[in-house]
Amino acid sequence: MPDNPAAVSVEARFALAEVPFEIAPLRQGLLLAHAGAYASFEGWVRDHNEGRPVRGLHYEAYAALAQAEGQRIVDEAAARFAIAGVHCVHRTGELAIGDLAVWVGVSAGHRDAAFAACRWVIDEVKARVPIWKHERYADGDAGWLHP
Amino acid sequence: MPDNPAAVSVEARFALAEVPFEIAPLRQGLLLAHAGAYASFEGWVRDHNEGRPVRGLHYEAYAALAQAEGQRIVDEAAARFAIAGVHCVHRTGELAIGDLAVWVGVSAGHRDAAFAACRWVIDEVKARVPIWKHERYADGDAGWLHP
Amino acid sequence: MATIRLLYFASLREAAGCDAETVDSAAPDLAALYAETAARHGLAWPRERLRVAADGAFARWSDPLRDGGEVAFIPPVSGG
Amino acid sequence: MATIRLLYFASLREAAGCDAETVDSAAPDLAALYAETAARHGLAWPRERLRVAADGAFARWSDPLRDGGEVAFIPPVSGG
Repeated sequence: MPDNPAAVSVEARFALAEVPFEIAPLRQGLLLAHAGAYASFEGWVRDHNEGRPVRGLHYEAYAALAQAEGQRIVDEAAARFAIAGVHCVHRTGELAIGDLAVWVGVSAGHRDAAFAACRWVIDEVKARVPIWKHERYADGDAGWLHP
Repeated sequence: MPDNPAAVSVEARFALAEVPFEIAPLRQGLLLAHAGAYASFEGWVRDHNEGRPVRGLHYEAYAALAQAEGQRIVDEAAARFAIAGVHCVHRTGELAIGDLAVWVGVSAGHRDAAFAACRWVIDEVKARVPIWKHERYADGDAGWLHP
Repeated sequence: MATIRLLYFASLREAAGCDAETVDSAAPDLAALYAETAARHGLAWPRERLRVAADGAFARWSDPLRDGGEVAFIPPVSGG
Repeated sequence: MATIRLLYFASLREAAGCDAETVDSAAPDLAALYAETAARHGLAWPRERLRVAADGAFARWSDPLRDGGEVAFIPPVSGG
């Protein structure tokens, strides 16, 4: 039994993006008249990782499974939390320092659910969605991250 | 002793806005090369509150004290959490359904601190900053909210 | 005797019928100043539910009045 | 005997030297298929650190092979 009886009407979307995407129209799509709270998370490409200077990276995805598993995550979020909408987009391909890698937006009646669902979605995406990060370091080294 | 030794260099800003404001340039100001995580919260005017249809509202502030207390909150956040930047803007004056009432943005090296600081700031702002909400209901009634 | 600028906000402003006024008071502290003010305007808020600010910063009810100072009684806030 | 399309990603793709290949296998389940594949390509990952997907959905290592199916061995992910 889901915690959120309105889950059937929750907008829940996950997408992969091969090129940079705009957050503004996605956020706009979550701006619903009955939702008073919106929480978002963005992951950006940093100039370092665990002390090593990073020049750039790319994300490789098993696209069909990543799409299916990502959609499963946002659908689960819609059932678990009292939210109005949830949307997550993850980049693939080549990214530069400062580029947006992943975005999660959640709208809800109240901030507790918005924060909790947003945090849950990014945690699950990082744990479950088959996407892999390949980093190139300033010293010329490069490699796959497999935590 | 603050948890965050880099707190002195954290961008921490609080502002009141008498008219609608754009989030995009404020978010951009938090997009720092060493920050990989960004969490934000937005409070919007809902079409109802505790079951009553709402037509609109206004926020009244004790502006001098609200500014000082809001700035104290973001400065405290900068000292408590390992963040790169924190910024909060709260509207005053007349707002319509769907208008943005408050925004908090936090950038950090990692998502734990970004989420925790963002949540802490909005909670503290709601508890401590001298701003009052006056709601007008669809039935013609109106009143101050003093929780 | 201290001359004080009193500020009122939200429902306190409506109850007082003005957003600010200048009063002379011999009250020994801000708590006594509120008691005087509440009696004069018929304010219904018990002091325990309010905070007090003096000269633009939160203050203690036991703080003395500062001649020429600005004082605000702060009802429960509802921003956010 | 089943004909299987194997997909490789990230460091497994680099270790296998290809992103996909078609193999015939008599392995009774996906665990045995991985053992065969790891031996053939010299893959260093112990199976316990991987997940497995079949036909675009996560699967169990004990699942049998489906003739004509698509299988991927999933190294630890690092999105986000």
